Amino acid sequence: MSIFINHETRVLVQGLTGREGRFHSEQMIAYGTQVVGGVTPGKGGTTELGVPMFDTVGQARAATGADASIIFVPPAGAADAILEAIDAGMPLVICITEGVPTQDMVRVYEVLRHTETRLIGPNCPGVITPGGCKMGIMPGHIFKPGIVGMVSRSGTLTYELAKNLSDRALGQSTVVGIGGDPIIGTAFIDVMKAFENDPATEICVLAGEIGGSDEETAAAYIKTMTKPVIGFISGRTAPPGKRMGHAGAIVSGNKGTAQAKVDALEAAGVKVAATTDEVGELVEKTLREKGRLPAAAAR
Amino acid sequence: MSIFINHETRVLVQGLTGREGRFHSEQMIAYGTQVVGGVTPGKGGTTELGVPMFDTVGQARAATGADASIIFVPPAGAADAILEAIDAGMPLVICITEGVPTQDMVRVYEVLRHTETRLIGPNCPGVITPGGCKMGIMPGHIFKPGIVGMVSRSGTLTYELAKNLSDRALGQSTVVGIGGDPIIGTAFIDVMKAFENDPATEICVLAGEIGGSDEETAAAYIKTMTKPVIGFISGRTAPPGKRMGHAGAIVSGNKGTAQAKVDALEAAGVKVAATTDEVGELVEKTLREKGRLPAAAAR
Amino acid sequence: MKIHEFQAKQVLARHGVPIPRGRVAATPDECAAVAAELGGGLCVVKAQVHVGGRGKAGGVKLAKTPDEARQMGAQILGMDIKGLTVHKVLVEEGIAIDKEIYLGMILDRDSKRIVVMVSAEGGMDIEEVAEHSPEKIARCTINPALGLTDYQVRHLCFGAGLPKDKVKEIAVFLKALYQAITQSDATLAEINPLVITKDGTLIAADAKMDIDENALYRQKELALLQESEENDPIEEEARRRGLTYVHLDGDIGIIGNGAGLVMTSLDVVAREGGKAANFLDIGGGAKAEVVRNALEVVLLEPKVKGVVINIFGGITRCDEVAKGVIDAAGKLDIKVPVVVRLEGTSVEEGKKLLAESGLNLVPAGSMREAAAKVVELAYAGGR
Amino acid sequence: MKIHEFQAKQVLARHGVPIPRGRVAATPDECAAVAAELGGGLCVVKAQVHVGGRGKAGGVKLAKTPDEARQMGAQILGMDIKGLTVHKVLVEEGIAIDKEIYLGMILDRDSKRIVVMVSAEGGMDIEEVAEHSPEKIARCTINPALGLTDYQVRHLCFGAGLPKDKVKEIAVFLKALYQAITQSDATLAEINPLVITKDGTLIAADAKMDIDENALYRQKELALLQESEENDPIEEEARRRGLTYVHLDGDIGIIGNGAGLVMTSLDVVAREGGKAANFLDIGGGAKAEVVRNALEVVLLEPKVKGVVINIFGGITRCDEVAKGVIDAAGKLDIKVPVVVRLEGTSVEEGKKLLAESGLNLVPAGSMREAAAKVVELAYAGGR
Repeated sequence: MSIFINHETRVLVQGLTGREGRFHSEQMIAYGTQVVGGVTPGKGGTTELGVPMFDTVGQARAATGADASIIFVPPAGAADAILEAIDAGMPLVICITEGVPTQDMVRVYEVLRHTETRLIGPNCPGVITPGGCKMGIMPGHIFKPGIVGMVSRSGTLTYELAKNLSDRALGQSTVVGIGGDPIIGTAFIDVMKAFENDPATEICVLAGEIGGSDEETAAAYIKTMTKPVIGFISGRTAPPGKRMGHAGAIVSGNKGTAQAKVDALEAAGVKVAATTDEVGELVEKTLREKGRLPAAAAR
Repeated sequence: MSIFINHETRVLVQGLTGREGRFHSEQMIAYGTQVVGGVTPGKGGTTELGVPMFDTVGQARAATGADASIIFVPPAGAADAILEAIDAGMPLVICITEGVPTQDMVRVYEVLRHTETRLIGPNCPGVITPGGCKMGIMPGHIFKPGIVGMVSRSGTLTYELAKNLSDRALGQSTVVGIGGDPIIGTAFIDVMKAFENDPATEICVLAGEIGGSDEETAAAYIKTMTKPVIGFISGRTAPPGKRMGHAGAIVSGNKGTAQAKVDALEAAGVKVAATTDEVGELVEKTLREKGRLPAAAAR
Repeated sequence: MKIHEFQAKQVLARHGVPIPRGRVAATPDECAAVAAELGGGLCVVKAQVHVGGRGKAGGVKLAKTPDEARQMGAQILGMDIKGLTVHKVLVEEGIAIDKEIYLGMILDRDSKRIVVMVSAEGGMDIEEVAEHSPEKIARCTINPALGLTDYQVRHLCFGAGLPKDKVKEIAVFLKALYQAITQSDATLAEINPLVITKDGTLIAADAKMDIDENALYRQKELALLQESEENDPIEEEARRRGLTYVHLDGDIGIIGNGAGLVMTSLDVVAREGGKAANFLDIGGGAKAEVVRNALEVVLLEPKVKGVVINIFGGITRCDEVAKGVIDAAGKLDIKVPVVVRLEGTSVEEGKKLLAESGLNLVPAGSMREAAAKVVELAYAGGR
Repeated sequence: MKIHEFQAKQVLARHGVPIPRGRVAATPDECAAVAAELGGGLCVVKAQVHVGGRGKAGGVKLAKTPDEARQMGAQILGMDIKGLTVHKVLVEEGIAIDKEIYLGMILDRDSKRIVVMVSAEGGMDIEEVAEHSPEKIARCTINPALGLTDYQVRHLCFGAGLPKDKVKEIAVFLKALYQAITQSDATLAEINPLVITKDGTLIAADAKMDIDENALYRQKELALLQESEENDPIEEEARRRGLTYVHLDGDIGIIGNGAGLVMTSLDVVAREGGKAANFLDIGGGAKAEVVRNALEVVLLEPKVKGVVINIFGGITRCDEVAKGVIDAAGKLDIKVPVVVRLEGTSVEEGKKLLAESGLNLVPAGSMREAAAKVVELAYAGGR
């Protein structure tokens, strides 16, 4: 199987008729994702990309039975779109939008924490279960179905790592981009727990970066995992205090430095790769040692 | 046993040094309630009525192990006092204060609903487990230990009913005044559930009044109860639309009329008394029929 | 606490809601003057009373000229609507109505939140819509942590089938209404109808607000608007004395402590064949003076043929009650029987004081006995 | 986005926080003029730079006369503090300090709320207090549904052992600080120290605020305060062109798409023995023009000995990147090696364009290869 999404996931696109929303909806549909509807206030009753449009998420969910929603709404309306999806009882909400004000997310999280909804993002590339469902903006063709579960805070770095794995015939069960903002719905630890419980995942890759303490928190859980985890931390040479584009990647004090994260992961038994290439090497090596290297990769 | 409070309950008094707080703390201590501390900001470190005072509920709880709190703070600070007790993780909070603005309670309830704290009130006489613990402003001597669980929205009416029972040697397991405000922490149904699960309670009395639909909601649960319930509704002759002192007691449309409540309770198998005297009569009769009339009452 | 339409509109206007031009008038001539100020064209004269259904009762009339406004004012002022006398009217410019929308917010005991309701079928018949076609009213509850969110506004407007091209404008009204209800500590705020005029603009043609009395201490400006229920002089006097008094239409005066107990006293008196003249709750911990005030106020109603005082002392001390009764009875020349039932805190002292007073006060051992006695004595000379 | 002390103080003053009288000065003479305006007595001259620890670095000095203020201004203006040049100072009236209190609020990733911290040991050493005596800092998180509540203020003030007679006044500062952080979309707001003066009044002697850049679209006034990190001319130019650029002190120019990938590119270059001259993220879906701008900006730094462009196309199309590179290379006379690594969307078209351009662009098949090549070529002529 996979985590969060699979070929049965019925996807609603909030903001389908925007530039980004339309482009990526087309891509998702082309990938085979079951896009069952779109929401753009005022467009209810029309059809776009062959799917029915609705004015509200509530109407859309009732009419289509969507069980996951992906958000391409501009920053000023993104938090409201997330709240709308939560209120409609959507089990999974993925917010792609970059630039959501942090205090909007503080308010969203206060509601989110008391619900059953899983929010991924904002400011994330989305989630892909290769061959099953793509809910996000990642180029689908670099991912291959397989047994490696991957989670990352960063977009293009994820692609880099995924391609690296795919090139070695190390396919992925699910790849999750949790996003680089200070306040996000799903943390590394949540994804690691899901991978631990996913029969299809045999090994995990965690790609972190400087800032915050999500990697450290996840490390404490990883200690208890039965599945091997390969780690990677970017920003080892970033100077402290400088902003590197992600609001989250601000180093403060000793907390959140690359070294602190590497240390925490290694203490939890994680093999931490020094380069992106090494991630693939370590996955391969670990699987070989366990006698679980897929036939394609063993060639 | 009893519900909510018993002789082991360790009680903190918020606003102990106010006029009302001091008077009723003395009364509670005289009744045998274990008052273990008081909170009045600025008085931390002093002693009042022989109990230690604290600046905050958090400090008080840590120092005294209090597991219940009773609030005598004036209306403008009462909601804040409730929030403080909730934040300190107090399992039971009883707010006596009358006149708390309703929108303050809307905010309190939004926090309360996500916690384990039980709030009773505001604008209520409190709770008494006769012979065990009194947390409230009721005259303790009119209550007698026994097997009747009673819950009421009104203060003096509760005393009237309790005295009526006690005079018939029908003691009470616990008597709960839930308060007459539109937004209260504990509803009839919550108390009925507690009585149903309390081995010491063999029969229940529910004293409702016009306004709201708490009685109707409770009736749906009472249908499933194994213990007999005697009901009483006040305000049968109150003209619709007139305010009767309790902000909650406003009749709107057909909802919340005395007749609607009587009908709902009777449909749930509740014997509804027409007068306060009849409450005692019905309790006695019901217990006699079940062969459970206490010896003292059977004489 | 109810406030008048014109007062509610002023509150809403402060939050940016467009309201019709107009002013309150208390005499027919003033009506004509206001109509002239408004341009002398079509205007509407509306009774300002704290009760619903005034339109159907004839309390709202159109006038084409200032002279007609004077005539309509004369018809409406002094009119009795559901027992309430009209002392003021609101004279407003006429509006060319294309559509009437309902916007309402009310504090809901069940959800413990403010509930918002929106319907495309606003106007006088909204209650019938609510009863017979509830699906025509879109609703949601407001999480106070978030306030009224944009998505809820969309849910309400699209859900109620409002004109899609007006959603953004209606959103402004809804947000203002929410601001008004929260910032004014209101328990109810309505715009009904919100009118879409023939030229496509939106305006709040009628408005209603109830204010939470518990919050009046922090709503100083609104507290000034407090009036007794339609200028009942006894209620006014009771308020001045700080008593919770409601005037009813029977002839047995009722005094008690605690709303539930007083309501029950009403019920028991009714059961014994009497009819209550009032509801009076002296509250908790009342001193002698409060009791004396209470008895004086109850006796202001000339119809009263007997009074029952029903006290169950908790915080209230029965001896204090007795002192107050004795004090009042000593000062007033009470012509009607007064039945006193005391129970609870300091009951013996209280009973002793009453017995020793030498006054004509009838003791009773229980609530039922008190009710029976007062009914018997009050109607002894016939009804 | 960091704002200066004097700007943060102005924001706080708007929320009712008392701040010392004073004004910003950019020259020594201006310092003397402000000191004279303030009465000519004791004043303090404070460097306005976006970095902590300026006090210990000598960026804060007392002056007893306007003349001394001029001298101190001359010393501080132009000073280098942790690599940043001081261009402005704040000249303020002197305060007779009795006690220094720390009040801070910061958006906390773990609790997803604003965390408030209060300590009785405010002032320059608060970070040491935090490290060595964390129990001296009272803290709590703010539920946005409630805001900073009264009981939290008590918890903080009593918990930090602040003077009990000042709790009510300090509450006003805390509430103002919370208003400021939320209404200004700040991610950090500090008053350190909050001074209790010798005559018992309270005043915010220093203040600090960081603003959430994502919220600048609705914080128009604060957005105007945006400065490049200490006036770095290349960063300024990059911002003008809408690029996310951070100036570093190495000599290998780095361009990539996505913060994580660019950071990784820095790491890989370092591993291969190079040192990055910058961080430049062209973001997602960049068009040719953005890429051209990026290359131009990177080359503004004269130290740059080589550039690596590392693109993994997702939304970004490799052919667009190639077009931008070719465009820039055609216009600029590039003297240093440019290594281009393309992968992902439209990679074949991109590679083809580069190969056919005839320009001196070095292709690389992987990130590591690109880093190795750029380091080798850049340092071929020595370091």
